[in-house]
Amino acid sequence: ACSGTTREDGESDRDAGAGASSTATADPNAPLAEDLAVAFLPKQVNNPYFTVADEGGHAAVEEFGGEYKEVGPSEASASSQVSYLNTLAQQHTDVIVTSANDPNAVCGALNSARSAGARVVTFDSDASPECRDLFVNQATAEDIARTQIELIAEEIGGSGQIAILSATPNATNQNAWIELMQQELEKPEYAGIELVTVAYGNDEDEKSFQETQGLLSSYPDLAGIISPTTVGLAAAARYLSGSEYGGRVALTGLGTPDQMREFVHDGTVAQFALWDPADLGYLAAYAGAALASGQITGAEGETFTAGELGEYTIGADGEIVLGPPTIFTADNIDDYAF
Amino acid sequence: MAGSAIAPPLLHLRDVTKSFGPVAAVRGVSLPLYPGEAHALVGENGAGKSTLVKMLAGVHRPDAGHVELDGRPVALADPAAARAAGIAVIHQEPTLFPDLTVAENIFMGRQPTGRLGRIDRAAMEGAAARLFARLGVALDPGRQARGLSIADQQLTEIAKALSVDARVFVMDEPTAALSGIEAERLFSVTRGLCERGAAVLFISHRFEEVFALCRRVTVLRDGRLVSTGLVADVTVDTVVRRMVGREVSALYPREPGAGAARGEVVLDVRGLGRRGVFEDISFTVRAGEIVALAGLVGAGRSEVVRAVFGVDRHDAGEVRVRGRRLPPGSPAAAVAAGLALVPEDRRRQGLVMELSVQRNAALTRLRHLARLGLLSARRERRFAAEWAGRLRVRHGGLGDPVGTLSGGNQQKLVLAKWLATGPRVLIVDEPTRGIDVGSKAEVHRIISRLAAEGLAVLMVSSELPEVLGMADRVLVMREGRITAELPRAEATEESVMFAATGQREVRA
Amino acid sequence: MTAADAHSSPASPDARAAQNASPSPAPPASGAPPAGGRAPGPSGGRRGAARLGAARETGVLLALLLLVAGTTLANSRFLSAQSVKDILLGAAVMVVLAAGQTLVVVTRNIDLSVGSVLGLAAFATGKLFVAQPGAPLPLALLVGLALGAACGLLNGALIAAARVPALVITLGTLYVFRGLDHSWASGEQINAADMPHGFLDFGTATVLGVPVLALIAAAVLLAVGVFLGSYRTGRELYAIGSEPTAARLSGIRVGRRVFLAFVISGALAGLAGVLHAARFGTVDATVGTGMELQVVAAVVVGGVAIFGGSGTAYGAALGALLLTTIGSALTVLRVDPFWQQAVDGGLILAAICLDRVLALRGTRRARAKEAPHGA
Amino acid sequence: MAHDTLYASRPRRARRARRAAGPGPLRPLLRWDGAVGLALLLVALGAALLVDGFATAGNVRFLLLDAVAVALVALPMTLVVVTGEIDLSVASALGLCSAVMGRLWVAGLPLELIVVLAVALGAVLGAVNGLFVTAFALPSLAVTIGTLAAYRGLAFVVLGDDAVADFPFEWTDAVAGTLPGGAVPWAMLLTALLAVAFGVLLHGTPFGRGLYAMGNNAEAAAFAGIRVARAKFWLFVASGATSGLAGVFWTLRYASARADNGQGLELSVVAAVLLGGVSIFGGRGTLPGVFFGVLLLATLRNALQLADVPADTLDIVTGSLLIASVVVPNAIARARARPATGRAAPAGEPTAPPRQERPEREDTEDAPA
Ligand SMILES: Nc1ncnc2c1ncn2[C@@H]1O[C@H](COP(=O)(O)OP(=O)(O)OP(=O)(O)O)[C@@H](O)[C@H]1O
Ligand SMILES: Nc1ncnc2c1ncn2[C@@H]1O[C@H](COP(=O)(O)OP(=O)(O)OP(=O)(O)O)[C@@H](O)[C@H]1O
Ligand SMILES: [Mg+2]
Ligand SMILES: [Mg+2]
Repeated sequence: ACSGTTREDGESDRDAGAGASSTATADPNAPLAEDLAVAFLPKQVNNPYFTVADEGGHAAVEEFGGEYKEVGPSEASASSQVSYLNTLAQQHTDVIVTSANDPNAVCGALNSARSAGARVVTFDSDASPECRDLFVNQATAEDIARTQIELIAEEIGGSGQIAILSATPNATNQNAWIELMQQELEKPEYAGIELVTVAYGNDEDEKSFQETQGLLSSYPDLAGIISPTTVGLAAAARYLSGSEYGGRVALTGLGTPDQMREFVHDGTVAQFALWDPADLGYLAAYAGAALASGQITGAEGETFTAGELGEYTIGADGEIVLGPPTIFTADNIDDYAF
Repeated sequence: MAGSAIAPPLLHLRDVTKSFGPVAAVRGVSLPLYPGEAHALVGENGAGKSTLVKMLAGVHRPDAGHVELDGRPVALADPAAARAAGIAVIHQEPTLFPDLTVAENIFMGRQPTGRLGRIDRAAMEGAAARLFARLGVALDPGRQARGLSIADQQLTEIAKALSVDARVFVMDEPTAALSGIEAERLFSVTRGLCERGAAVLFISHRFEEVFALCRRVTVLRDGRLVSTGLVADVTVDTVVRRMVGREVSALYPREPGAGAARGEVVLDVRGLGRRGVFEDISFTVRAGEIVALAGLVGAGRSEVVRAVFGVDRHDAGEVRVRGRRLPPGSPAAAVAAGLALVPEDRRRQGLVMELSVQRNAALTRLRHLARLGLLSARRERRFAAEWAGRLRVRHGGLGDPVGTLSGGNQQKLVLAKWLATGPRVLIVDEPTRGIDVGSKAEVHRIISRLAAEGLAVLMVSSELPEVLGMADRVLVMREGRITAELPRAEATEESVMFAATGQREVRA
Repeated sequence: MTAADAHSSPASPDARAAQNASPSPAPPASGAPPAGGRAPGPSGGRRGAARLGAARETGVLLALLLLVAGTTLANSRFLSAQSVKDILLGAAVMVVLAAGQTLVVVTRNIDLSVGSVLGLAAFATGKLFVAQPGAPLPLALLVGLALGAACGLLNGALIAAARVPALVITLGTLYVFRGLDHSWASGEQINAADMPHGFLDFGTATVLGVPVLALIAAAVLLAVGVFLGSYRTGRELYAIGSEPTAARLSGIRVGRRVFLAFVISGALAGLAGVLHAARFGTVDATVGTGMELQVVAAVVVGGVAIFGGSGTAYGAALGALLLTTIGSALTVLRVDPFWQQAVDGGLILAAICLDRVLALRGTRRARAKEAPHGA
Repeated sequence: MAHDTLYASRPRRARRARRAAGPGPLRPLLRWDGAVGLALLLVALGAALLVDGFATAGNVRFLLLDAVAVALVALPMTLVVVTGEIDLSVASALGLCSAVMGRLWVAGLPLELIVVLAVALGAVLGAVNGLFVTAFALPSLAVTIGTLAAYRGLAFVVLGDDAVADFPFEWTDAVAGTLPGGAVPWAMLLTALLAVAFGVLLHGTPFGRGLYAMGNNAEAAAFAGIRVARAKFWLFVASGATSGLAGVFWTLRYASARADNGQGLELSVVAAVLLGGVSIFGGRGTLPGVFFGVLLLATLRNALQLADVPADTLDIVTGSLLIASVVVPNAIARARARPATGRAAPAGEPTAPPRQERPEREDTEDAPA
């Protein structure tokens, strides 16, 4: 799960009414149920990333003949998500696929929905494990962290100062990755690389601009920046391409090909990574359908088939990993559109 | 005055009628204004004078009847239209822009412009300064209008009207806040306007002004025209009788020595000072005594009483009420100690215009009207009705916003609200500003009676006859200091004016 | 600032309220009554008023200079050409918005929908380039202006025709415009690759080292400043904000003027949207979210009285510059990110307090000078 | 007092005047609160008939739980806005109290004590606002925009990116618990009781009367001996304390103490207060109106969500409702005024006081061409 969100993750008191399924047995050969009502509840609707992911989910639901809908708040807040979860519970939704704004705050509502018969799959950003059935992880945090360190090391020639431009200081994913990146940097092959600071652009263009600028003036010898967030990476790229630093400071991180195409072509960014969000949604939808159809219960080691993506195995804590991130460069970027 | 009765009227109101809901403010009034003469409009408070003015100003549209200019009907749809038709209006209540300079207030929308249509500030301030020179006042055109005293506001309004190149001047109680000197200057300017062929409609509750300035006088009662004719044909008494519909008892009903039964010192002001405004103000007021604070406009009288009451802070000195020192800057403490202040600016300081008559009346007595901390609407209503009745406040209903009352009736309501507190010291600042003769006599009688009953009264007034007629003792202020203290016997127009101006030869 | 302020205002809360109450709740500085401009010296009050007016902007300017000086001491690169250019670029959008907001605020109104209008215009710009990759730059600017003006038109029409408080209407249209933006975009994002190079270069181009965006903002500011300061219509806006009743009585077409202010504010928000798109190269439906409060903060910090009637566009622009610079300075000083927002809020408070103290000082000195007998 | 002559009563006049007064102070109450209450009733009825799953105990419970925080904060906000001020820092104060609550829980304090401390902290935060607004005479809009940033920032300073989530089950469960029947949460009942208390304070006491007076004309209120600054100061304290309480509720309801709790709530509160008929310029509005306004917004949102209306449409509906809430009554008032020709002009113009940009009382002249 995502680390570091609770002071004392402690024994949870709150899975009381939930998870009747955990005692049931899986029937790997059960057919996918017809007419499943599948609802996608992203952190925030109309967020381009989730729009792509949910469209992937939509495609999956069409494939197995379910009923798809996307609901969610227009601002990324846990309380509005709770309100939507309650609504979904009232509507007797079969499968809820969600990305949690706050792993704990949505817990009660998720469990209520599960008591009302819904199966809950989280994707992108997990809720506390005891209040969901499965978590579809885009890539393991270790993979993500390692990939980005590898990319930046290659860019700056293995030594020099680097900085991280993250989203908000309390973004769960980002913090988990940053922690792992710091561990990764302790490896001997990266001895020449010094992580000087972590800046937070709050996933706002303006703030990310300002932070990038601040990094560059505070650390004149900065060789590279990692921005493990799409908004931050695009903003930093745009800033670099329009300033005197363009081409002198390396930049990589997580971004979408559409956003980065311009900057890869103009040489500001040589390479960056991401998974295909559509695949993520697609996999989450199939995982939910498999749960609802009784193919799986969420226990470690169970397997199911996610349409054209093939077979997946459930890992520890009910986690499914989409796969290693894709690396985009000038050579392959034009093959992708999302 | 060059007007001749044969000339056709410049402006003619024909059978105009205006009601506000159930209140018929003006009913079928016809009024001709002839070029070259001043026409007085008199009537009790609430008779409909200001409503008539507002129809000329384009603020209200008549429900029936119309206005003719040069014999042709004109539609005065809004204030801009009225101005375009050559009508300049001084409203009863000054309405200035507090954030703008005095000069800008005067020329708003008509500022002189220079290159590229940009405003020429120097020219504008020069023009304003010339206007003030004509009125004989030293008001700085470049200062902000915020903080101008009521009199200065009124003077600015006058300057604004004069700055318009108008043929008809409508003046709604322009002198209410002015002392004799400024009023006299206004009259000479007005006579000049008449000589140039302008028509003037002049409203005042002071008959000496009406008789000194106007050629014709029209009397309104309850929105109806009672009489109209030449001033030469009437006397003050006939006009008053027509206005009020009955005989009015004497003004200033205070016999010499009425306050003989003076009690202990109730209000004791020692060395009071506020930097830049007034300094070293010391006086006492005894129970049963009426002390007047006289002086020219801007002498600082209002500032002193505001500081005594605690709405302004003073930098020096102290105020004691029956020996107990008042904490500075706390009107609430002053009220608790038995002080009441009827302020000079009723719109800003005296009343809350959006609230109803009832709520305004009860505002100072809320704690007494509450039982167990809760107010009862019934008690409040009874209380308000009682006090509105005592001061003969004319209003449509107790639930109506107080802004719908006529100016004089608003003033009476402010008095009512403070008398209701049963104060030990009553401070009144221009208590009869804008009040008609009948009510004025009533107010004077009330104040005298209260004094006779042991109340200590401190009265600020710019009306010298009122000061001389009412006061047991007159304190005169000039430029922020007390320059004379005159017992009733020594207080004359001469002596007061001398102390107020420092010059011997001034006529009030 | 606390001590100084407390010292300069010995009044009990009650008396203070009384002093400041007329005729509208006291905005910073304007609540202090300038002492009488009567007999003692006609020009005293005038000079006092002028000094007061100056003090308004001086306060903000002083705060700005202190901030820049302090930050530069800590990190000399804060004043490097690139850094100054960045600050100017960052402030450009805000200055345009602040100039528009000033027009509205001096009329005792407020436009909370600017953030949403900016977002809508930015997205429209993106859409325009997606549909017409060859569209010329002036066309984009025109589209932004026109779209913004249309939004302002709606605001203005509702406010002026229906005679209802602007805060309610624009809070409503804040939601409505944003909702429209979201429906239109439905999750789409327009990226740098979708926009022509000419447009993107426009976002970073400089003339003699000064960013073009900043020049545009300066031109807008100058136009608004001169309009407000020296034209009849501009002065009428102040009159309306100072005393709406009196404005109507003196024949000012209040409805039309307020309407005009909203249309201009909307148009400038639209323009700001285009500038925003040019600068960041990425737009989606969330652009400009929450910007309205920043703009209002900038305007208020810049000494524009929130209850109308006083303040200048230049002050508001200084306020915008100050707030942007605070953001940059905190970043450059590498203030702990968790502390940044707290410090930001504290600095806003400090700035308005400083403004207040300077204003009070000004009045006190003016009053002392006019004391009757040289007291 | 000895002035019996003047102070003797005149019953006949009094009675006549009373009759003339009509329903007086009740009139606005009937008009506006009634309208919002009616709208609430209609929306609820319509939703019950048309939207599946709306009229269930479970749904009503969620609806009311979602409304509690906004309702709580809206109560003192109503009073604050009636005096002509505004407090935009409420949501940040809520967040800071929530963050501190989490920090204290981690430190091992008993929850009873923490709740008290959180509310007390809220009061202190409110007092800071009050001090800036009254003693330093700064505009509350500016001050609370500043503290909006400052308090939220402090919340992050206190708790950083952590979330504290291990509050005891009894507490988190109790907060979401309901009265017998399962529809009405205890929390909402308490909020309603608090609303009654604030309502009586505003509408039935001298203190409340004074708030209207100062909202309309602070100078006249001060001249009448009302302690304007003191009243405002305590209202800001009340606003802060209630935000603290809302912070406690929020933390336990979502079992999560976080620095960003309640972000953006201030606009919802202001929207509800305005919808409830409170004039943003002060001096007008009623508490029942606001309470109904909060419930109306919550009900509408819930019903539309159940009906699968997308979020952007929801925003458009909320915004339009807000606009309609001021435009429609104004249009009706004007339409009603037109036949009786006389009503064309506003009350007392030009004698009306400066701040009179009110709906309903505006005149018709000078509309834009
Ligand atoms: N806007 C209004 N709404 C309702 N009633 C009004 C309005 N304006 C005036 N009235 C009423 O019309 C009547 C005439 O008022 P008006 O102001 O014309 O009196 P006035 O003769 O000027 O009195 P005063 O000498 O006191 O100034 C009064 O009864 C007043 O209450
Ligand atoms: N609130 C205020 N702020 C600043 N200056 C003021 C204020 N009120 C009055 N003044 C100025 O103080 C001086 C004294 O005014 P004050 O009102 O006390 O005079 P007054 O003797 O009562 O005369 P008036 O007949 O005009 O009321 C005047 O120059 C006036 O312009
Ligand atoms: Mg009148
Ligand atoms: Mg006076």
